[in-house]
Amino acid sequence: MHAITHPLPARQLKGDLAVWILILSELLVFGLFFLGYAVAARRHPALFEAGQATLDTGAATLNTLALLAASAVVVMAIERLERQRTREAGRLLALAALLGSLFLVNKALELHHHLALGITLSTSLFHMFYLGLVSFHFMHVLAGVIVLSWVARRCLRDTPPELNTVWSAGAYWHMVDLVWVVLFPLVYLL
Amino acid sequence: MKYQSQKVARLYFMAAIGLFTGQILFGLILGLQYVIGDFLFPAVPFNVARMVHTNLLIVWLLFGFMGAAYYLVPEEAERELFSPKLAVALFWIFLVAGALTILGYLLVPYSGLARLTGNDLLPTMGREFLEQPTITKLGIVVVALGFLYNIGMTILSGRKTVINMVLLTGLVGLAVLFLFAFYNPDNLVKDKYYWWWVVHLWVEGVWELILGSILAFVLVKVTGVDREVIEKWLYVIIAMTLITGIIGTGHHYYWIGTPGYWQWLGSVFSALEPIPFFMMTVFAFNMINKRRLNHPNKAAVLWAEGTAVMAFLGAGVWGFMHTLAPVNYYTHGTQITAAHGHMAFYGAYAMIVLTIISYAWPILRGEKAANQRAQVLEMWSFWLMTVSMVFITLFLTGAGVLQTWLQRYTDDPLPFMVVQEKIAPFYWMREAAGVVFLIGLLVYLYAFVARGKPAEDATAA
Amino acid sequence: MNPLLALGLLAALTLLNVALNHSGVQGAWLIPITLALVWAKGLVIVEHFMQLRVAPPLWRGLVHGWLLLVCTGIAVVAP
Amino acid sequence: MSEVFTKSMARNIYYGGSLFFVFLFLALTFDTMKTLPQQDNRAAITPQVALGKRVWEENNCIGCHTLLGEGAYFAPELGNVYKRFGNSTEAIKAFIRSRPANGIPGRRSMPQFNLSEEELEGVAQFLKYTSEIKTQNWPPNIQG
Repeated sequence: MHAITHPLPARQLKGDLAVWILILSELLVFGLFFLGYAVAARRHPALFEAGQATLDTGAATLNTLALLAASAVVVMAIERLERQRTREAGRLLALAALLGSLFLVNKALELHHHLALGITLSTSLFHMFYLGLVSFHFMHVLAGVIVLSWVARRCLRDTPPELNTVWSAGAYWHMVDLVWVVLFPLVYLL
Repeated sequence: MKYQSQKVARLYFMAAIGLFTGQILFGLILGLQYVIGDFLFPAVPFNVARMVHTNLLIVWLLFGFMGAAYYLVPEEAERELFSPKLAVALFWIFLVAGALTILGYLLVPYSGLARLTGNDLLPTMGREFLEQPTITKLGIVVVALGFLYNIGMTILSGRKTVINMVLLTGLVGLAVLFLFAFYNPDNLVKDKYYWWWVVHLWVEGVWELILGSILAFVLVKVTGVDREVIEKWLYVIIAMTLITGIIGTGHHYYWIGTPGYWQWLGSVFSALEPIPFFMMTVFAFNMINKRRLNHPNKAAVLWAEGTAVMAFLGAGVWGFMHTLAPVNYYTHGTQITAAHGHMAFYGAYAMIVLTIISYAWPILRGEKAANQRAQVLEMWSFWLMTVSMVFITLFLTGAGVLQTWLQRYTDDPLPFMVVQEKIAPFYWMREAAGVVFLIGLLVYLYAFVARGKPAEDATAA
Repeated sequence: MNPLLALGLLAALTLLNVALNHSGVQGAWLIPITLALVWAKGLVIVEHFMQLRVAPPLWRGLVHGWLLLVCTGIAVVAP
Repeated sequence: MSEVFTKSMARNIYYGGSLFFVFLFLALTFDTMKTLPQQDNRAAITPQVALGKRVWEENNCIGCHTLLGEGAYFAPELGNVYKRFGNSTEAIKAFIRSRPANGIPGRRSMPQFNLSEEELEGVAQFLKYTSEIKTQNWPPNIQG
């Protein structure tokens, strides 16, 4: 029999509990809207199919890749920060914020295209869901980019925030990503 | 009591309890009018009695909030109140204006009151809960500004605790949102849309900040749990309140002429509105379980626990019951709404004011807690009032379910008045529960008598 | 998992999903497969990006539960 | 504890989260106000209707009735009373006019408000206007 000499490393939630509570509530909100979308699409299949046909899947695919890349870069940045390579982390975070901004610009163009056609939340049930979900998510990306830019700036000036804060920012960003990963196929593909 | 100026709170608490008693008496009149239609007609018609019932509720809660603020703000800020004199002066202005308004309701026909107070100049009267003459509304604004000035100066020049800052944001929000009471366009849809900015954003927004900070204050005091722990939970709970509650306003925008998307927005966000109330319940009981001291004021602890539970049941569970748009389509404006309103207001706001009074009153008299007998009486009154409120809610829910079925849902819907007669047994039972509530209130009042002479006077003698 | 490797996997799954849905093939299995791919992507994000693999079981379970519930919910409801 | 929970982060969530949803709410309000003209029957708001709304308010009708489901629950819903009374403003006026000053023994009764002809017409027109607001098909049936 071997006695266990090294206790397992304590399980740890990366990021502040307050942020995780926020993340969970955001996931709940998005989750309910996703299920609502699915129910509405089932009840009005023709309307939703016609609506989907007007969306630009190519741009949305590109956007998905930008968000995923930003998430991966954030993970890399945090690894650097954990090893005190602050400036390197700062540059990576700036890259992540840039990728996020790419998403924002691309999405803003897409939204502008629809709004210019006179489409609003009240045009149809499909457009309500499409515009509502996409712009609600857009606001989250915007908030995320602001937070990432702030952390990046602090790191580049060699005064990084506490690791707990950076983890929290990262967790929030990944949540925005996670939500998009479900939103994208639901609205653009199915 | 650490600071002399906290004493001002006593005046406010006394007025609150007095007006609360008035509210209950008019509640009983209303309940009787539901079953004996011509009771007191035409001297006190239903609309007048209801206006008195709801306006007294709002005013006594405001007195309670102000009293709570005058009590806890100096203690948190660690300094005397900026101006105790201003607090006393505002008290009398508010009380006299309030009393005159209530007398106006009772003695002058409402249209006469409108003429007398020049409603034509700036028409704001005759909307639910905002029935006060315009001049009274202006008075409320003046009192609120003076109060905010007094509290704000105290907080900003003293120790800035989380409890004080949250209370201050809540009070500022209360005052700012009340300004929408002055916006009354001819367009009914716009009128209703912004009317909810006062009503909903008060009770499901800024008032919850006030509730949260008062509860947090009492918990800090009676449990001895580290302030740091209580404060961060306070932040998270009220953050959840606003995150769900602001867009949750949408559950009032289903059927008043607003766009259809509010049905989805309102349903999703208000489905999550019970979460902060649930967190508050778990939080309060956790703190009390982890208490590091046994506070002698058992009654105050009971009120705090009661608030946490009843706010969750009344606002959370009973709110959720009819908040989803497809359900609300049938229940909107029935006795289900009344059931929810009664338990939510009692559980969240009446009880939090009674909590702070229970905690602060003995201290204002120079003792830590009331004597054993007075506390037992107070706890009896807690159970009598709370249990009868549960029954009032259950009976109104029964009435509401039946009403929804007969008048809204069946293939052959019946007219309103026919349905009202069919559900009269529920109204009778509600009235009986109301009488028990009044008995509970009388026990509560008697508990003040049973406290005997204040310790301060005793030492002085 | 190396973040770049994870990214490669996620990108591949995304492109696979898009290709699948634009290839013109029809079938009852299209929706379950799409959502299975979504679920797989979600797993990578939750475990390796959000670092929930080292988190207390409660939180790990909550987020995984959300992902599973949403994916199966959509699969069941979708036409 | 396996979790870090700081007061500063809780505060950030409170202020940041509230601000986020305040902005969202304002944006939605902006959109609602732009959409309202198609819903709220504003073309029908004549001076008569405006007078009617004032009469409605200054007699505290909301203290017994509901209007589009909001108000007291003591007397019938009036958002659709124009339709319930057979699309007749005359029927509404006649009903208000005929209320007995001393009530009906043992029953609920609307007070006698002694309205002038002009005020009566105003209230009736106001209720007609209200019944033509697009309310997402609420109430479910004519009984309100």
